[in-house]
Amino acid sequence: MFGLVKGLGITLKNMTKPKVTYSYPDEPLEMPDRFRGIQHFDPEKCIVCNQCARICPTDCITLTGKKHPDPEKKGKVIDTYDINFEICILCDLCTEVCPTEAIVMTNNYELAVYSRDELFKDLEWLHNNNTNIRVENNSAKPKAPGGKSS
Amino acid sequence: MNLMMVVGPVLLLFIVLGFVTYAILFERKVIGWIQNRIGPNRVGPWGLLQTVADVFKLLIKEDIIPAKADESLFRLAPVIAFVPAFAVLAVIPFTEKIQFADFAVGLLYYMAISSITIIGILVGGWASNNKYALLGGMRSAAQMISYEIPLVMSVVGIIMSVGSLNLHEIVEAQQKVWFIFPQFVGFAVFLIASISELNRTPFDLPEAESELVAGYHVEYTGFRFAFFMLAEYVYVFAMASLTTVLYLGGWNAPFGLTFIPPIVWFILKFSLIVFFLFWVRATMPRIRVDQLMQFAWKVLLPLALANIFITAVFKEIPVIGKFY
Amino acid sequence: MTEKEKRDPASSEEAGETLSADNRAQDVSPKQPGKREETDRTDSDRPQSSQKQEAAREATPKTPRPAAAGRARPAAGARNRPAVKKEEEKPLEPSPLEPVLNRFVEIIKEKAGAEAIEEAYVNRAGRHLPVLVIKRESWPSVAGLLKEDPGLSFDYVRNLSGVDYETHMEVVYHLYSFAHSHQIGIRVKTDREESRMPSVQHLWKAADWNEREIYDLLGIRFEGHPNLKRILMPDDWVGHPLRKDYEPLDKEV
Amino acid sequence: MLRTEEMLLNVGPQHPSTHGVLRLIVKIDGETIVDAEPVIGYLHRGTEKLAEDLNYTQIIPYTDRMDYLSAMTNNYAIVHATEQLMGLEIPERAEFLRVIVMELNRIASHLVWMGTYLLDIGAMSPFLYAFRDREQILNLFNELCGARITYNYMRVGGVKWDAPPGWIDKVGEFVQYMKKQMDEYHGLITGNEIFIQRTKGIGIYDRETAIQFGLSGANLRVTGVKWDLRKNQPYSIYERFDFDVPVGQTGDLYDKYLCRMQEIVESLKILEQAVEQFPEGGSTMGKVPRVLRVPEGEIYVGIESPRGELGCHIVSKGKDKPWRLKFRRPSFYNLQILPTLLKGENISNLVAILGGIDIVLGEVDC
Repeated sequence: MFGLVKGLGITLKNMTKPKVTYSYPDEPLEMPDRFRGIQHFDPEKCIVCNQCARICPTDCITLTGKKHPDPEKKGKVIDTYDINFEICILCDLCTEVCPTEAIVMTNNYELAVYSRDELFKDLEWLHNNNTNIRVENNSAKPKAPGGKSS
Repeated sequence: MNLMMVVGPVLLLFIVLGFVTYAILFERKVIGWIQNRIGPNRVGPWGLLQTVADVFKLLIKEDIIPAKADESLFRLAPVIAFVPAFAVLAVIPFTEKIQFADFAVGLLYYMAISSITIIGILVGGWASNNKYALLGGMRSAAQMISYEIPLVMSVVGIIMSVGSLNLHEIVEAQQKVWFIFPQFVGFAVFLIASISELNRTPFDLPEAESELVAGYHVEYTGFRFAFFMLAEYVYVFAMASLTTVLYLGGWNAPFGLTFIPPIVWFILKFSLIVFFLFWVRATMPRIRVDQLMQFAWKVLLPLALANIFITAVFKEIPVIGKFY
Repeated sequence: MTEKEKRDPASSEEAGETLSADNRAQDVSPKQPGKREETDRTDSDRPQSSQKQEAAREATPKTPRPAAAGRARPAAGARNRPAVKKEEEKPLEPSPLEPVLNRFVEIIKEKAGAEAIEEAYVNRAGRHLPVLVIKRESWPSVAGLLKEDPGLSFDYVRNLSGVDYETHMEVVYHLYSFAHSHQIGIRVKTDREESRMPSVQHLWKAADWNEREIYDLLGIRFEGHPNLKRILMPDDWVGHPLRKDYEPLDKEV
Repeated sequence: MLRTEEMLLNVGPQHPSTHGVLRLIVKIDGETIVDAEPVIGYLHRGTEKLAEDLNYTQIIPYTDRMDYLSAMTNNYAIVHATEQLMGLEIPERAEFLRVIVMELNRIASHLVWMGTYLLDIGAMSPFLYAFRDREQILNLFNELCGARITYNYMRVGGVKWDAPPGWIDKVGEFVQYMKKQMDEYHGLITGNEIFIQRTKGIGIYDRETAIQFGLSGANLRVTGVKWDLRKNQPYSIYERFDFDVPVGQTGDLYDKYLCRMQEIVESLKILEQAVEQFPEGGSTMGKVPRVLRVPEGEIYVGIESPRGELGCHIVSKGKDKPWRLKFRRPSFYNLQILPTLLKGENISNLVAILGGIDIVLGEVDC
């Protein structure tokens, strides 16, 4: 009988403890800096090396490059860049292999949409998704000499 | 006079419906606080309209009757479950003057009418032609019958002390000493048996979510489901008020503080019991069916009989006899 | 598929073991039990050869366990890239579990006949697991032996998996014995087309569902299994998905 | 004798207490179970087939989704097997980070088990308390690797992220907080007479049956077999920490509850020592070639996940993609014993026994 009474005592004590729930829809929920949210894409930095499309486990990145507009510069410029968020699992491998940190994760996670075809994000949308971009990136971009060896 | 005969019950019905809506909300809030969360606060200020929204949702929900269900019994079951719950309130003396029917066998009337609900639940479980509902119905029939007896037996102690079944007189007999003190064993048995009558945790076997999905009301949707929930909470109202009347001295003020009106005392004691029911629901795990049966027949019943025996013996002893 | 391996990995590894040993020098410098620092690795032609930390334990008598069950390994399991196989490497220092392997081989040879065992070697990468390749015909008797023989008494199935080598199919058992606390790896080969395998469900109950899963995914029929039907795929599924020649329903995925 | 008729009852795949999409076809006579046959495969995603044309780094996000309650141990299983096959050297700091995150994940997984187990038995509040404490662990993981459930944190050769500044002290604080919380759980549940009645003496099996069925983890230790891979076949740096392996006597459900709660306390002990001995400097990633070419060979490595022995059997033909990857999933083995345990029990016990063996369907169906 005493176990039950002790249990009742504990639940009563818990009634007085502060509440731990977030009131999410009213106040936005901040995520820590390293949070893997929706990607942000920066076309200038991209060198169309296709590394991200190759590493993606679910092959949801499709990109096409085109010749550099002014003749004397060689190399390619990104033309279209789409991520299919129906199957993207936000595993952060693409930002890891990108040599120029062209694609970076942000802390936004609101991805709910009313129709599936809104989930095909193109270059322009990814570029505008530039709020609270991740500060500390763990990408293949060569660190400044003497930087943290990681 | 006959105007009061009509307006009174309608008024009581509204009070009870009001109680039910805010009891559901209060329960969800209390269990929320116990579990370190806020409880419903989205609909209306501090969530006050939450239950109203739920009832409205149930009203506009599609009312499905399973194809292979036994049509007429399926419709009748919620009615059989709800009507006794409300009919039982006629006999409860809220205060000196507020009582709908003051007849000599009030307590017997309460016990008899309240056991009709078992039939409602059994018919509901059987008619919905669903295995889970059938199991739920069987369990609740076995549980209610086996807990009806200790419930009644535990009250015999009070009847012997007061010498009458009239609830009004029972409350008057508790002017000086509430029956909870001399009849404490009876009170304990009564409380446990009443929790089991209400099908609430730790005895909520008929609608054990984790085992039978939802027990007897698994196939009920829309307003029929609301009727079953209504019946359950009106019974909470009835059982809590009966406990207050029998053991906590109805409208009598403790230690003579009579400047507070009796109805307020009644409400205070009543909500204490209701809070205790919610509090137990948030803490206790569920008992197994066979343990439930053994507990009723091998623990509660002997305790109730022992209580009767002790009351009889104490009545004869001159000094403390007057308390009994 | 790249040009077909002339020998499947197991035997080539075994050849690597006994015929030629790589020229890596292994210095097993004794270490204090608690302290663990980078042992000096001699550079060799293999990019990743290195000393595992466990080497320290093998040298120090700290762990009460008998050497036979010792986990230590003098050299990492990585071997030469198959392409550039130099023959004149120094033979690997015999793995501490060699005697254990030989004991298993003797017991089985003497009790289940000499031809039961096709190959026996120590899998260095896998913490020196003694591995036997058993003929399919004599597998039921050897399995019974492994379970009942007091010297072996393997009563715990740690893992049971099917592998499709395109040239043949194979079922791999990893067994452990609580009595002697030693473990063994068994590989039984069967041909690809109508692949059959004697079931060991009567010896170890754990094998029941595993055999059903291997049948479901690889199509190896286990004779003697009470209810050999699909466990993961829907019952009316056609084909066995894990086979290399399985063409998926919708190529797009 | 009254002629009774047996009834087939479908428990699941959508049922509140099957912890995922498990379907149990139960033949019951009244309330006693005559025969139960589990039907699995509703969550089969063919990870092993997919893995055959993914390179090793790409497989890691898939392993998060196998045992979704302890994704760190899944990551570690495949990463450890690959490193073992390649004979790679893992830097000190990475080993410590791995042990810390795995033990945190073990505590989170046991908390989920305890919460849902009490919910099956009928008590509502412990579920919320367990998730309140687990939330703190998830926040720690969110700060470390950016995700709460699917971490994708480990890489072949080390770990992806170093601990952010102050993270290790937060782990230390959590350990102190959790120790106080354990008394609350013991007060609320361990002494509760109804809980004892519901779990003592139910679902008992002896040592031989457990070994016969290849059970592992708490299900095996509860019958008295002291078999914990962190102790018996030590991997990573588990030898440096002293912790003991809780073992039950009777093998009933109450013992399982006590064993798992004691395992949380042991993990807290490991965490405390790991935080103490955490190295200052050191890199988090060993020397790993850009394109992982795993040498030819075959390997089976088992590690101790919260549910039992999680093994990874890799057959590699020297390419950067595994030729065959097989996971030894503890829940798949632990579920096999359910039919024999359920014979003669009743429905309420079915739920308690099923909750007791602690299965996760993502892992059973793989």
